[in-house]
Parts: sequence; C-alpha cells; structure tokens
Amino acid sequence: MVQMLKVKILENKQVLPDFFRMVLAAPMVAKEAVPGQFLMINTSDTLDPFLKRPISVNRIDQEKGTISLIYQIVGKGTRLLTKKNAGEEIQIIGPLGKGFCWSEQDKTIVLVGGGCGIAPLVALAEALVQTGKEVFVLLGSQCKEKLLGEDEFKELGCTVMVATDDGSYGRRGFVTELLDELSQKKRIDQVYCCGPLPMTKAVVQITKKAFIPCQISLEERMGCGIGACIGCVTKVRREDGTIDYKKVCHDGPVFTSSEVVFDD
Amino acid sequence: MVQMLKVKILENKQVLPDFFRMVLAAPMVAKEAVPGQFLMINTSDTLDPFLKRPISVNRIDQEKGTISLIYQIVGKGTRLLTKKNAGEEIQIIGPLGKGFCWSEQDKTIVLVGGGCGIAPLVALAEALVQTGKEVFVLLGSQCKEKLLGEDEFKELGCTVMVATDDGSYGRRGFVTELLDELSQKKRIDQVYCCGPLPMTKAVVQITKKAFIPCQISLEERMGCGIGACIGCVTKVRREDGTIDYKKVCHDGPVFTSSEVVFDD
Amino acid sequence: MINLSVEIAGIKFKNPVMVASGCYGFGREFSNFYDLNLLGAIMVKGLTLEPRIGNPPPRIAETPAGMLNSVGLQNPGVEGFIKNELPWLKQYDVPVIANINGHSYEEFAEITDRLAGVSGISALEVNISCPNVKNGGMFFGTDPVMAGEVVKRVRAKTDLPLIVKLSPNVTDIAEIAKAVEAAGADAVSLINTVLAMAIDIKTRRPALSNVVGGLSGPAVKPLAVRMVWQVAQAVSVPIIGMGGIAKAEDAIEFFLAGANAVAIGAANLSNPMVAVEVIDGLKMWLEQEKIEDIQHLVGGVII
Amino acid sequence: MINLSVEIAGIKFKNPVMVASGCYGFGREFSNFYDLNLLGAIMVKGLTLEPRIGNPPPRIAETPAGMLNSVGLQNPGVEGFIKNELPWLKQYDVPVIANINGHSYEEFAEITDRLAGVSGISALEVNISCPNVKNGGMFFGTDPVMAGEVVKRVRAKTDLPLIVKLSPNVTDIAEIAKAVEAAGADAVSLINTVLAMAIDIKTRRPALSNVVGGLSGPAVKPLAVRMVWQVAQAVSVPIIGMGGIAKAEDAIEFFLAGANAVAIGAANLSNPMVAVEVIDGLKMWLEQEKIEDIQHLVGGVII
Ligand SMILES: Cc1cc2nc3c(=O)[nH]c(=O)nc-3n(C[C@H](O)[C@H](O)[C@H](O)COP(=O)(O)OP(=O)(O)OC[C@H]3O[C@@H](n4cnc5c(N)ncnc54)[C@H](O)[C@@H]3O)c2cc1C
Ligand SMILES: Cc1cc2nc3c(=O)[nH]c(=O)nc-3n(C[C@H](O)[C@H](O)[C@H](O)COP(=O)(O)OP(=O)(O)OC[C@H]3O[C@@H](n4cnc5c(N)ncnc54)[C@H](O)[C@@H]3O)c2cc1C
Ligand SMILES: Cc1cc2nc3c(=O)[nH]c(=O)nc-3n(C[C@H](O)[C@H](O)[C@H](O)COP(=O)(O)O)c2cc1C
Ligand SMILES: Cc1cc2nc3c(=O)[nH]c(=O)nc-3n(C[C@H](O)[C@H](O)[C@H](O)COP(=O)(O)O)c2cc1C
Ligand code: FES
Ligand code: FES
Repeated sequence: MVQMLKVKILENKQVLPDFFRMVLAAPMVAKEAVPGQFLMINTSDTLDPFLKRPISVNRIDQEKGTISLIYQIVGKGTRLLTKKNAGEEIQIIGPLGKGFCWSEQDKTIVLVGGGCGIAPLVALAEALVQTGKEVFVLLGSQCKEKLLGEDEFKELGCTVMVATDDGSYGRRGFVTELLDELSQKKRIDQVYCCGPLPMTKAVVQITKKAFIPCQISLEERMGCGIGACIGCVTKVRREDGTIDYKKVCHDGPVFTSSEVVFDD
Repeated sequence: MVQMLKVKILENKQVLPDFFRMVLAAPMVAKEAVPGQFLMINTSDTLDPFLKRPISVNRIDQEKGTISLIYQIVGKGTRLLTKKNAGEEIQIIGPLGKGFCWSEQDKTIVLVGGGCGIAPLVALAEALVQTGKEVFVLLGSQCKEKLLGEDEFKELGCTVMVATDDGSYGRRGFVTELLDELSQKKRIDQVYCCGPLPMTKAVVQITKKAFIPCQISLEERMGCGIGACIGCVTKVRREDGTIDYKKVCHDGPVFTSSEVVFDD
Repeated sequence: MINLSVEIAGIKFKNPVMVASGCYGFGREFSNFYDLNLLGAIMVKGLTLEPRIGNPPPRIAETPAGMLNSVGLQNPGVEGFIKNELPWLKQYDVPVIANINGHSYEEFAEITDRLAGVSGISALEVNISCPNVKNGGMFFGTDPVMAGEVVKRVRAKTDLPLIVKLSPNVTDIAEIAKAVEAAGADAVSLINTVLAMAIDIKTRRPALSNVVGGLSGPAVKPLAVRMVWQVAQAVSVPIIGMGGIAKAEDAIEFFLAGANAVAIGAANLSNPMVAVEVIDGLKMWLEQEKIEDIQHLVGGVII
Repeated sequence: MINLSVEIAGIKFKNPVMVASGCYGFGREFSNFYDLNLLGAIMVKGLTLEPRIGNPPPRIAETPAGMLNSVGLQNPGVEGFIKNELPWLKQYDVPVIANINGHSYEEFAEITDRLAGVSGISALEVNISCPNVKNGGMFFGTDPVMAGEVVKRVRAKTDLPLIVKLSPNVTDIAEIAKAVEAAGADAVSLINTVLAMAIDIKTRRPALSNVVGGLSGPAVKPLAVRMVWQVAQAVSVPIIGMGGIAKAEDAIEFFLAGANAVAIGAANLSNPMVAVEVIDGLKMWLEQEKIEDIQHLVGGVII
C-alpha cells in the first residue's frame, strides 16, 4: 500500500561528482516496492521547495528493510537533499507507480540506461538475475567519471557494455549503437530502458524495427506523484487509435514502448 | 562598519526550555559592536523564510573575536536556527542600529529586563561594570524555569533581583514593582530597559515620575534591518511637538524614553 | 465539545474543511491515505460536457512557495463522471460538489441539466474562473454581466445549491461577487488560480506547454485572504475561502477574514495528509482558545 | 566583451539592473555594502508634494516567499528630497529616477513641475499603482482613462522621460499599458505590489496596521512575468520588469518575457548585496551562453 512515512536516513553519500546515494530504513516500502517504482521525497520542511521530488528505487533490500536511492544534483531540491545527515528523518511517499514487469519465458534481457536513468535498472537487474535470466546491461554516459552503477551490475553477474560521448571509457558514441549491434548478434526477449528522452526514443525505434518487446521508464514534471493532479501526463495511443494522456506517476513511469506517442 | 558576512557557528545550544545560545566567530563584528546593537540573521538558504531575523548582541568578546546571541524559539525562523550545527556557516549583517550609551558621571545604574529582552542587557552590564559603575539588575519572568541570565549578571558583579509572575522565584509580581521600591531607596542615575512592551511602558512611567533618565530598547517588525524600507518605525515626538516615525533599526533600537510616544 | 459543523446553502457539512477542485481527482488516490469521511466536502475535478484530454505536458511548474498548472480540464466528461466516479464516491458520507465548466452559456446550462437529477451530488460549483482553457473559462469570471448571466442560466436548470467560483484576475472581485449573488448564487468560493507564467531559462521556453497557467499554493495566500475579506464586506451569501492553505493556522486566517468554510488545493499535492492535519489542527486550536463553535470565528478579524 | 548597456527613453544605462522604488531608500544604506556606481539606475523612494509620515506600524509582514508592506509613502516630500537626498546621490554616476505620487491630477502635475528643472534626475517614474495610500494611488492605475489622464498631465509639465508604473491589481494590464503609451509614456515599469492581507491569528488583527498592504518578493514572480509578457505583446515602448527578482536567473526570465531592463525590490531587503549579485550573475550567464548583447535576450521566449 502507498504510504506517507517519516523514515530514517541510514546513509547519504556522494558516489560520483554529481550523484549521491541515500539509504533509507523503510521496511514497509522495501517489502512492497518493485523495480521501476519511485518515491516522492520531501527535500525541505519549509515551503521552498513546495513540492516533493520523485526519485526511483535503486536497490531494494527486503531482509534489511532498506531502500537505496541514487540522485543527481540538478537543482534546489536535490541540493537540499545532499545536506541531510545519516540519522535524520525524511518524509517520503511510496512505493509509487507501475514498475517493470517480466515473464517466466524471457531468457535474454537487455537493459539500456543513461544518466540517472541507470539507477532504477540496478534493482531490476537484481530481480532478473535472481529469476535466472541472462542480463546484458548497456550503459551510456558523457564520460567515465559520470558513469553510474557499472560495478554493481557486474557484481550481480550481468554482462556490462559501456559507451561514452567522449570515448573516455568503452565505446565512443551512443549506447544505442551497442544495442543495435547486440540485437543483430543475439536473440533478445525483452529490452528495458531508462534514461534521457532522446536515448529512449532511439531505443524504441531500434526495438520496434527488431520486433523486440520493450518497456521504457519515462520522466515528467510531477505535482503530486500519486495520480491526483493529472500534471505528469504523457501522450499515448488508445486501442481505438485515438490520442489520450496517461499519468506517468500512476499509469507509469514504466510503459510498454508501443503505447507511447512521441512528439516531433 | 556594517557588513554582510558568512561567519562560523562555534556553539548553538539550548540554555532554557525555549532559549538557545549561539556563539559566532566574528572578529570584525566583535570589534565594533556596542551593547544594544543587533544582527540580522539568515535563518535559511531558501526563500522560506524570506527575510532575515533581528537578534540582539548578548555578549561581545573582542579578544576571542566572538559574539554571543540568545534567541527564543517563537516561530519558523528561530526554529530553523536551532537546527544549525556548530561548524556550519551562517550569513549575518551587523552590527546594526544605535546601542545603549552611558556617561562618565553616572554611578548607579539599574537594568530592567524581561523575557528575551534580558539578552542584550548582559553585554551592557559587562560594559558598565568595567567602567566601575554599580549595577542593579531587575529581571522579570513568567516562572523560574524561564528566567534568563541571572548567573551571568551575578558573575559580572551586579546585584540581581527577580520577580516572577507565579512567585516560583524571587518576588511574586511584576519586575516594575522592584524598580519602584528601589527608586525610592536609592538615587539612580540611569535606567536601561529591554523587554515586553507593557513592561517597558511601566518602566517609562516610573522613571518619568522619579525624574530618572531612561533608555529603552524597542522591537518592531523588520524588513531590512538597515534602514532602507522604513518598515520598522516607532512613533516619536519631534522637538517642535509634532509627531514623526523613526526607524527602530536605524535610529534605535535604543531610544531615550522621553522621545517615544506610546499609543493606547 | 467543539462544534465544527457548518451549514452552507442548506447543506450540512460535518466540518468546514473541503478539498478544492482539481487537486483531489475524484478522491480515489487519497483513500489510500485516510478515510474520506473525515472531510467536510469533496469538490471534484472540473467537469465538462464532453470528455477532454487537456493540455500537452509540461502541465506543472514549481514556483517560490507555489506552483503553476495548466492541466486544461482533462476530465472524463459529465457522463463518465456519473458512470465511473460518482458511484464510488457515494460509498462515503461526504457531500460531493461537482465543479462545472462551459465554453458558452448554453454549455453551462446543458451540463447543469445533465447533473440536476443525479443523486449523490450535493451542490454545483460553477467555475467561471479557470485560466487554463482558451475561449471561456476565466473570461466569464472577469465581467460582472457575463458572470451573472452564467449563474442565471445555471440557476434556471436546477434547484441544487450553486456555489460560484470567482477569479482573482480582476480589478474588483467584490463587484463580481455582488453580480453573482444577485443572479442567484447560494454561495461563492474563491480564489481560483492566478494567471501566471514561468520561463525555463535553459530551454528558453515557457515552463508550461500552454505558455500561461494558474498560480496557487502558499504564495497566493495573502492575495486570497484580501479577496475573501473584500467579498465578505460586499455580499451576504456564505464564502468558501481558499488559496494557499497548508496548515490549520492558514485556515484560521480565512475564517477570521470572513470565510464560512475553507478548501485546500495545491497543498494536497505536496502533502496528501494535509486535509486531515488541518481539521485536527483546527479542533485543537479552537479547544485551546476555548471557542465552542467554529462559526464564532467567521469574520472575526479585529479592524 | 558582453554588452550590458541599454538605452531606454533616450537614457543610457550602463546595465539593465535597477533597484526598485521603496526598497532602496535614497541609496545611502546600500553605500555601506557596495559602490552604487555598479547599478543600472536607482529608483528612489516614492515622493509626494508634501512630506508624509506614512502609516503606523506594523508596516511589514512576512508571507510565504514574500512580504507585505504598507509603508504608506513615508517620505521627506519633493523639496526635502531635492535639498537633502539628491545632492548626495549626485556624487554617483548613476541615473536617478524619481518615483512620483499624487492624490489628484493636479498634484501629479505640481510635483512634476517641481522636479522638471532639477538637475540630477534622469527620468520620472509615475506611480499610478501604490496600494498603500487611500484616495489615489492604485486607483489611477486601475482605469485606462484615468491612467492616461495622469500621464497627459505629467507629460505637459516636463520633457523628462516618463516611465509609468503599472498596477497588477487589474483585469487587463495590457489595456492600461496601451492607454499610458498613447498618453505619452516613454516606458512602462511593472509590477507594483499586489494588494493583499495577512491576519495574525494570535491577536486576530491584520498583520498590518493599514489592514491591507502590498505583496512583493519571489511569491509574485510568476504573476509579474506573465504581465510583462502580456504587456510586451501590447505596446512598443520599453518595459522595466520587476516582481520577485532575487537572482540572475529570475532577471533572465523577465528579459525573455520581454523586459528591456529589470528592477529589484524586496530582495534588497533580505539581501543587501542582491543587485550586485544579479549584475555579476547576468554577465556570467551571458558569457556562458555566448550572448554578446543583453538586448538579444529581450523577448526571446520561444513560444
Ligand atoms: C518517476 C521519476 C523518477 C525519477 N528518478 C530519479 C532518480 O532515481 N534519480 C535522479 O537523480 N533523478 C530522478 N528523477 C528526476 C528528479 O525527480 C529530478 O531531477 C528532481 O525532481 C529535480 O529536483 P531539483 O529540485 O533538484 O531541481 P529543480 O530545481 O526542480 O529543477 C532543476 C532543473 O531540473 C529540471 N527538472 C526538474 N525536475 C524534472 C523532472 N521531473 N523531469 C525533467 N527535468 C526536471 C528542470 O528543467 C530544471 O531546470 C526522476 C523523475 C521522475 C519523474
Ligand atoms: C532589534 C531587535 C532585537 C531582537 N533581539 C532578540 C534577541 O536578542 N533574542 C530573541 O529571542 N529575540 C529578539 N528579537 C525578536 C526576534 O527578532 C523575533 O522573535 C524573531 O524575528 C521571530 O522570528 P521567527 O521566524 O521565529 O518567528 P515568526 O514565525 O516570524 O513569528 C512568530 C510570532 O512571533 C511574533 N514576532 C515575530 N517577529 C517579531 C518581532 N520582530 N517583534 C515582535 N513580534 C514578533 C509574531 O507575532 C509571530 O506570531 C529582536 C527583535 C528586534 C526587532
Ligand atoms: C493542479 C490543479 C488543478 C486545478 N483544477 C481546477 C479545476 O478543475 N476547477 C477549478 O475550479 N479549480 C481548479 N484548480 C484551482 C483550485 O481548486 C484552487 O481554487 C486554487 O488552486 C487555489 O487554492 P490552493 O492555493 O489551495 O491550491 C486547480 C488547481 C490546481 C493546483
Ligand atoms: C517596502 C516597500 C516599499 C515600496 N515603496 C514603493 C514606492 O514608494 N513607490 C513605488 O512605486 N513602489 C514601491 N514599492 C514597490 C516596488 O518598487 C516593486 O514594484 C514591488 O515591490 C515588486 O518588486 P519586488 O517583488 O522585487 O519587490 C515598494 C515595495 C516595498 C517592498
Ligand atoms: S504528478 Fe500528480 S497526477 Fe502524476
Ligand atoms: S527594517 Fe527596514 S528600515 Fe528598519
């Protein structure tokens, strides 16, 4: 069940120049959360910022009752988050949204992630590996220094491939090129994608051409995160072909790629 | 000179149920500050609260280069202040306003303080004792538990008398009764007063009747604290008898009692 | 015992704390957090005659102590509401107030007609002040004659209590309030959102796809309190005050200014428990101040 | 080299960042903090024909991300200004803009007459929008005919550039802007404060002795940006945008919306260094974005 809770911060540490990891003691959330879901986080007890911030679940540890988050410092709210100390309490709502789903039959899985979109794929990889699937992880980053999660994926037993914009690590170029090549070499049962919109669009195109089912996690500016304000919509095509808006916070953030209509 | 500075917090501790002491490393301010002056304090780096908060100088230590403040938790800003840790920096403006003044000739001095108005009288007592005056301190409080500063005044060598509303300590009743009696027993050269408005008004009446010069420190809601917004005015009588408004932050907070016009 | 109940336009509310239209969907999301029976009333998302898909994203932007929205009245239409949302809401013992919107006098009349006979609706909130739809919306709410005409058309179609929702984007809100009172409004609610704009300096585009949107949240509270106070001097119908309420103290300001009830909008989005917190806080404050009936507070500001 | 200079109504400003009337006194207080020559211009505290003592305290209240004020135009009068303040200001190489106020058309004409020949004044800012004085003030700014008439009377008395300061407390600010442009305004400045109210629930009294006051600060920024954008579509005279600017990014929003220059009000009170921080931040941002002239930004919002 979705809940608003005050939970204890167990850890809040810088992991990369622009990224922090926050670990929360939240047994109830850990018990229910599914990879791809997110929390709404209160970054301040004052009226500035006014709204909570959506952050995806990065790792779920049911045994320890902890949830880990990875957040990038981009503005006011995330900057305030970096000031919180272990031991302090923080208000959250969660787990929220529709996470990734998978089926028994799928054997070979590819995860494509970029930027802070890599964070939720770690929990997903863990769950997929546990169900015995072969998991390839394709990661995109501007440069080596900004690459998130590589070691974690490797520890989980995934095959990791990297593309960087500046060639400072792995392939120079786009992560989508890695996907393109892999899809020509391997039979892929399912692609999961989370990252910047241009990356997601490219992944959707490639998987569509290659007839690979694909789930994408979307971002949109959120008011409430719980489905009440209809603020966070994305354009979808209904079965009858007409256009509608669905809520990213409630109907997503994970969507089947075929459902979503990208503008431009 | 007035300055806006980021200074280090050396201490921020609860001293009474509703009061905190904050000690700041601010050599420049300590060098210039005069008892009765105040600082504008930034309680938050966000837009809520929007305005800085005026807090009087409680102790000035030129040698150590420190300023001590005593603040009462009354609302949003002071509550945020309690969350600051020693070692953190805080933005201040100061020293501001016109402080207390005294003359060589005065020998016997009475300070009358109530509530958080007691705080600035400590620095004043210290300065007066140093110039060899006999200092009586009359303190008013709701009850024993909320009484500020008694020990500090005693350490400085002042004679302290207390009145509490509930009689839990010292005289049961108003601090002004102590003043009334003392003024009948002793020749008093100067009274300094800082506290709630009703107390201040009563002190002004008593000293007026007894022809004792009196300086009072006033509070008013402040915008800027530096004299720019004309927000913090108090009513005064000009020499020609007409009414004017003077700025508490710039022309005060310390005024000669005869100058101020109290409404009611 | 503190009496929190109020009667407005003939409806009994168990307490004077409502949730504002568009910030509460049709209530389902909040039923995860608390029992909706605790509420004074639910003002449902703005309804139109036909279903609407609303404006493209982004629809939300945060501003200092507030937010902009340009949802553009995405809603299932009056039929969809009656079929899919109202039956669910009826399980609760809470007055449901239907917020209605039209592009034209005729449309206002038609949507009223459609809702008039339906059981489970306690009152209509006639929204003549939505800034987020082109042609209509706020338009009607900025002119006393047009505002009055909308109310007359709606009045002619139903005996349901009519609450008319006023726009703050006017020179003289008291004048509009008087016009709708004269036209038959049983109560007024105010304020709707303030027409506003934010620009994302990175993309150099408006923060909202609709260019402008409605500002709400704590930032607008002082404007809303002023308008409630002005309207309270001008009309004798009850007032439902809103705009920036995020805690019990805020609600008390509105009562003192002259509101008979209050509604909470944007704060539901930042804190889903806010309505319950305000109700509890109100009770505690009244006890502490030894005020037996919330109505003793109404208009109690000492000038 | 980045060009920050702008020309408005024939006056050269070394940069487009001014300090707004009433939030900067006559500059003296800020000269403790930085060299006033850094500023684009100084808009001095509102002047009236006769000295005024203003409203009783409390005159200030804090609100979410903003503040209310009801100073009520306390000022030394036009003569006091010319005698005691202007000579001090003249030591700086910064345009001084005199903010003028009147109760009647005649008073506006008279104060203009008094300032017309005086050296050291670069322009007049005609304040038809002060919400803090009874009879007059905002009154003139809420009606296009009256607003135009004030401008005509002032225009008749001086060749000084006229900047007309608009009130946000209107249904259609573009209409007022057009009227003052037609009447001879060389520029418009907006927004003045938003008429608002807060109540101290402990005392049950208004937070301001004047009951209502003017809301300003970051809370009003989205409203101000919207109005600047609307006025920019409606008139061709330059616009000085203000309302809630507290950092360079805020100023950039105003330029993108169509402001040719900006002014900073309330933020001077919470942060006396803000004007310098905005000027420096603006320079840095333009460099980073490789924009050579600030004017290339004006009206640059991509719709
Ligand atoms: C479902 C979901 C899950 C997310 N998970 C994560 C995560 O695991 N880790 C992580 O680092 N980030 C995640 N994000 C993004 C994160 O919510 C934003 O970065 C954060 O809200 C920014 O807050 P701020 O106050 O720091 O920035 P602000 O001061 O609000 O904004 C700074 C800049 O960031 C941009 N921005 C802010 N919010 C968003 C948004 N929601 N979408 C796109 N751009 C935005 C704006 O353009 C603005 O210029 C997620 C977003 C969504 C919708
Ligand atoms: C020159 C001067 C010196 C001061 N020195 C001290 C000091 O040494 N120690 C100390 O504890 N306090 C001092 N004060 C008072 C202190 O500034 C306020 O208590 C503080 O600003 C409250 O901030 P807040 O955000 O906690 O309360 P807010 O949330 O702003 O207000 C809470 C409540 O406190 C009241 N309040 C707030 N500010 C004032 C004010 N300026 N005057 C009267 N009532 C107010 C309001 O009625 C409100 O209901 C001084 C004030 C002035 C003007
Ligand atoms: C996301 C959102 C959607 C809204 N939708 C509607 C609506 O459909 N109909 C309506 O009358 N008001 C609507 N409003 C306005 C609110 O009901 C309320 O009048 C306004 O937000 C002021 O209150 P607040 O500051 O508490 O939010 C909406 C407000 C928000 C924030
Ligand atoms: C304390 C105070 C006093 C003001 N006095 C005046 C004035 O005398 N004349 C005037 O035209 N505007 C006056 N204003 C309005 C400001 O110049 C400005 O238009 C408004 O505050 C919006 O800008 P801001 O949000 O940056 O403060 C005053 C504002 C404040 C806060
Ligand atoms: S953020 Fe409110 S509906 Fe999704
Ligand atoms: S607080 Fe601004 S003049 Fe005193």
